[in-house]
Amino acid sequence: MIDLSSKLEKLSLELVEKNAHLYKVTVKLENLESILLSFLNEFGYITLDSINCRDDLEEGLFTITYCLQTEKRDHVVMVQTSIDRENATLPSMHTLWPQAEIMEREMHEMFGVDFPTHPSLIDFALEYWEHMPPMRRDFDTLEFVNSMNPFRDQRGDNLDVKVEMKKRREEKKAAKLKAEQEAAAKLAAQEQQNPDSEAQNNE
Amino acid sequence: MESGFHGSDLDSSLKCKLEESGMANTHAIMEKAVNWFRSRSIFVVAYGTGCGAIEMPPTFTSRYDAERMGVVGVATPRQADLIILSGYLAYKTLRRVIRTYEQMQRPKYVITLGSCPINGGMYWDSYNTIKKLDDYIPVDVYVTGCMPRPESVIEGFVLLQERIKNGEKAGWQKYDENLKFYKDNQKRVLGGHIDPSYETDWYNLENGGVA
Amino acid sequence: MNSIFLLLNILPILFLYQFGGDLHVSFSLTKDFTLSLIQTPLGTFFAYLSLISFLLVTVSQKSKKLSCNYYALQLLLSFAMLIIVLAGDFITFFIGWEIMTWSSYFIISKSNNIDIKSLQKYILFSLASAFSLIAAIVISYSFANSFDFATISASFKSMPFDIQLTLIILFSLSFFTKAGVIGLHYWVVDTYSKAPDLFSSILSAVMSKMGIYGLFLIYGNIVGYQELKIMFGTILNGTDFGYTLAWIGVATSIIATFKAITQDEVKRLLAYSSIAQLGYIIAVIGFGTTYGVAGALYHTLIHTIIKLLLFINVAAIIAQTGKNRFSELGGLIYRTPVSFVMLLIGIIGLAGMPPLGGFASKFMMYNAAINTKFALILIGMLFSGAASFLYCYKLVYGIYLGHPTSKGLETQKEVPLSYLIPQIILALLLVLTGAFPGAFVKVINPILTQFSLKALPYDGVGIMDSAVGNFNGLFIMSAFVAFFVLILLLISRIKSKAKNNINRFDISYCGEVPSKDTSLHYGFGFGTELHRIKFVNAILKRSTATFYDALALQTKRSSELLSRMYYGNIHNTMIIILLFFSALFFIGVNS
Amino acid sequence: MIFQIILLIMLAYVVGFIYFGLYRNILARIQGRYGPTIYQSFYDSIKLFSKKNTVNYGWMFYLGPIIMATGAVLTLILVPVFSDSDFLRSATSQGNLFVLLYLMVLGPLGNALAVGTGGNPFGVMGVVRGLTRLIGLELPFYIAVVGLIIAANSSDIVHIIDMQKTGGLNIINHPLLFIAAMISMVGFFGESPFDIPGAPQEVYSGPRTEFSGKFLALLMSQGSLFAFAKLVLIIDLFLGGADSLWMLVLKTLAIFVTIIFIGVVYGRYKVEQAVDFLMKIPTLIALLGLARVIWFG
Repeated sequence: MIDLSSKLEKLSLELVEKNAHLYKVTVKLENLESILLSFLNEFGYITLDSINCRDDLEEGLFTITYCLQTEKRDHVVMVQTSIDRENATLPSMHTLWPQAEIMEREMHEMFGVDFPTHPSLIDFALEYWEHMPPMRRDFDTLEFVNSMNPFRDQRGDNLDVKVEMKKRREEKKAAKLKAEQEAAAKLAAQEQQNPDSEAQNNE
Repeated sequence: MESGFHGSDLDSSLKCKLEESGMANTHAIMEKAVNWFRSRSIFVVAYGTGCGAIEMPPTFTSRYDAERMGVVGVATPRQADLIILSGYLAYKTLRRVIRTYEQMQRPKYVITLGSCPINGGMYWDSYNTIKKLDDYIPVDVYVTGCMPRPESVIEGFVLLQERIKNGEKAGWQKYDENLKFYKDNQKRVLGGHIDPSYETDWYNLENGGVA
Repeated sequence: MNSIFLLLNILPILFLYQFGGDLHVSFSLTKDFTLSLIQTPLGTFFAYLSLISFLLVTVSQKSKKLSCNYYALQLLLSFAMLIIVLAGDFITFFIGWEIMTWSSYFIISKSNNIDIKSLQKYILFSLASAFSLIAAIVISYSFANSFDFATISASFKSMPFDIQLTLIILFSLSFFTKAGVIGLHYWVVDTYSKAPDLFSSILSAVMSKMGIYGLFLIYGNIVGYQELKIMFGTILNGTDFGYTLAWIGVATSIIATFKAITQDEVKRLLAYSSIAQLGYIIAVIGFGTTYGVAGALYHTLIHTIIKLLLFINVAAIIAQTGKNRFSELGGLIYRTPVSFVMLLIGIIGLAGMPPLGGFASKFMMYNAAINTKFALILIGMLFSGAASFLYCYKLVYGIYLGHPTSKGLETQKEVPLSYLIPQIILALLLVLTGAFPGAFVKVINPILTQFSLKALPYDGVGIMDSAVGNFNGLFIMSAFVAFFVLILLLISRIKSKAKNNINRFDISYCGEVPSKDTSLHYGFGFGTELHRIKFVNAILKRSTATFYDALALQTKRSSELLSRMYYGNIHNTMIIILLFFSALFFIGVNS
Repeated sequence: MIFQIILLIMLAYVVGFIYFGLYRNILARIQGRYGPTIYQSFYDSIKLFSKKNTVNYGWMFYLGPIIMATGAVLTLILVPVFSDSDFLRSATSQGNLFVLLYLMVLGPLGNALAVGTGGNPFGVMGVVRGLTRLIGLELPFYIAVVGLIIAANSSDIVHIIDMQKTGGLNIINHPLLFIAAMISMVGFFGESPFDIPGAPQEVYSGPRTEFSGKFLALLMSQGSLFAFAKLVLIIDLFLGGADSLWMLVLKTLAIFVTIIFIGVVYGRYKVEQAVDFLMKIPTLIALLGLARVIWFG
């Protein structure tokens, strides 16, 4: 690893060791393409494991991570860069690693990152998605779900069960109490009525 | 109007004719007999939408042997009487399920497995699955459980057979009667991209393309 | 224009009908040579066959704007064929043969999509056929001192065996080339597929039959089937000669059938199918038995009807759509329903299915094979028949069923009436020959008598009699129609409502929705599976083209070698030529 | 004769359906299941006939199953069912073995037209697989039939049955031909290892993909009629026909059970494997049998 870090130092980059098998390099967006190219061609990182995207909503950034491996498969180097969240555009890496094509398609669909040089930026898992990309943190899943798929009217499944049971028990108790009261009131009313009728009869 | 829909009700016209000739009683007996045969022979297209797909092989093979009740699997929706939807449905799946359901020939029935088609189950707050299946297509029997064991699935079959035998009103009749309700709901979640859109007849384009 | 030539085509038929029977005309050219026309039952049969075919094709040519000299050439061709089938001696025969070759050559060269290579192929093979014919004629003249059929036939028995064999082989090669036996079929496919569309029907239906007529003439008239039996020994219940010829025919039939399945061009498929069907005829023509000859004649008739029907049908579709490949056609059934029904009847006949005439002829040929106990030949014919279902289905599916594969097909109109009328007549003929197979017996019996063979028994117009089993065409046809109507009525009474003519994209496609861009037509996928079967692949991967190309290449090289001799040095060349001739001289002196 | 034809069709319908019920039961028992009732195929067919609607892609689609059923019925009445009685003799004497060989293919070819009209590529794929398989499947069967025809010197089935009364059964005289014909029959009954056209795992149930309701029911019914006709043909050719109803049932059942026992233990061949196999071993067996017929009587 000393080897790689010395090579990277020539490019004025710092290799951060996360653990024995995981290293991180942070690069600027404008250098990304050339550095990835040198990772592939000069340092022998022939495998692109994944491209990850992290939504840093607070800083207004997307943090993109390219996970790379050599032929030996003994460690992973994460090449990290940040892009603007509002105008998220990245160069496509499918010319370096063909598997990047499908990973970038997924990223485009889930985060709305645009790849101008990508050959086939079509639907990946979703079909005809018209809303905000669902993995963005400002996408309110609950609100979206409730607007698209309301719960069943008959059952309040979105309520807390304990509270609900307590409420129901109380409701039941109240209903029972009310019924008893009503019954008593009725009885009383009958008792009241009877003398009246008698009184009427008497009249 | 979808091409899978054939509105005219032949049954009622036949009934009228028979009643006129004083044979309504025979018709009723015939109908009963046919219902019995329908209940004894159910061709299933098993649509493995979710985790429940794994419960269907044991249901149909040696251990639980659904064939002894006349329940047999077929490959195409054209031949099927019953579609089993086994688990949660993503919007993408729902589009195919509606298409498959509309390609089935009447009378047709729907059985769903698990709690997801009832209320979304553990995927209730997912941005990509539906919560209430019966908003989009009518469901005849819900078999609950997460997932239901093959015994429960067979119990679902028995329940469905009872209903067919008694000539109860089934889901497909509700679907035909409340078509607008179902279509509106489907349009709401599928965003106007409902297939199939066969309004124009490609083969009669010079006649204005009316099918 | 069309109607004038239509009349001109009717005239010889009327003439033959009015004055036929004992037509005998002869003109003497010099003291030794006379040209004679003699009407035999065999010739009459082929004459009617070709004349009626020409008439029907001329009817369908009405909607094509053809020039006057095209019609004139076609008429000349018809005249040439009439000369061939009525010829009483070989000079007349050869004159007819040459006129046929050249007039058809000019018609083919008028086609829009002909290339020089195919034309060269056609004329080269035609010339080869003519050369081998004239060689045989000259050899027979040197023994018989006459060109007359009867004289040659009489003196044939006294010829030495090797001359007899040479004659038979030379004549056979000539006529095999015309009929397109495998190996000599190199010109057939290209010519049939690149000739003018309607003219292909004449090439396949009539001109190839001239080869069959020639074979009948040689085996039946000149040599005689009895003589063949004496010349070559017998094997099982037939002759050695017939057995060899049958294997040639069966091999032709099987190989051409498999080749036909893999074709993408419609007319190429039909051309290969034509080769395969003629293979059947060649297989039974040498049996020398009543059923063999009857089967060959019957199949000649049926094949003429079917190929006319199919080629006219296909020509109409090509003229209407401008497409001639299965990968460009498809889904025409609702646009051209009458054409579809005609093609359907044609392929049922081609496949040899029972209610139509195709079965009757095949039945006759199979019976011939049983009679002679040629079991393997019979199996070969049955096998080729089973494989032919595939190309029959490809033909009807690729053009009419499935989905349209190119634009414009979905708004196609029905083909013009002038194309349909001959097709309807031919389809009716096919149905009639299927229902009344016995009627043909009366046509065949005089020919059998001409070959001094036993006549066929006649048991009624609907029954085809044979030594090993009968077949009542009328019963089967009527039972088929009756049951068909009965089941149709029953099914249409069932209350399960059929939603008619639903959109053709509404197919069960695993939940997906196909669109116009989805490739749904399976037409050009046909035959790829065959490449994975070892036996069939062994047939498919070989081609006569490689042999002939190599031959052409070697010829070219050797001629280059010869020419180099000259260009090198004139003195050396002279010396070599001198040495060569002196060597020849010495060899001649010494022997 | 019409009464006899109706009687025969009813008999074939019932026997065919019960045999298929039996087949499903035997299959279930071999797989360790209980299996459906023996009348299950009846239920299926009545249910399909009583379906409320059916898709139809046009007139050729409508006529295809009917052509197929016509072919089956015609095959049935041309096969002599009882060897000694005059039952339907007037009809059976009108045809011969070659007519039957071709009639057996007429129906499927008619149905193939309907499949093509339906326009489903899976259906056409099934048809093409079926026709390709037919190249291999017909070969041993043809050789066996040709061997019998040459041995009897007649293509008349009645004559072949009569020959067996005096000369002994063909199964004993020509065992090799019988074996070859039986291997082909396994394919004609759509059993493994030759069940290629309608493989649901590969081509979505093949030629039947688009058929529903009454068309599917008609196809099932004609299937049972056709199966019965094929069984009777086999016992006519090799087992000397049947002189009573009981013998008929006994002999056809024996053949049918043999075929399904072969079918249940094998997996499915690919098309090219099936044709390759059929062109090698069964063809060789049949050719040996044929050589015996030609040279040793």
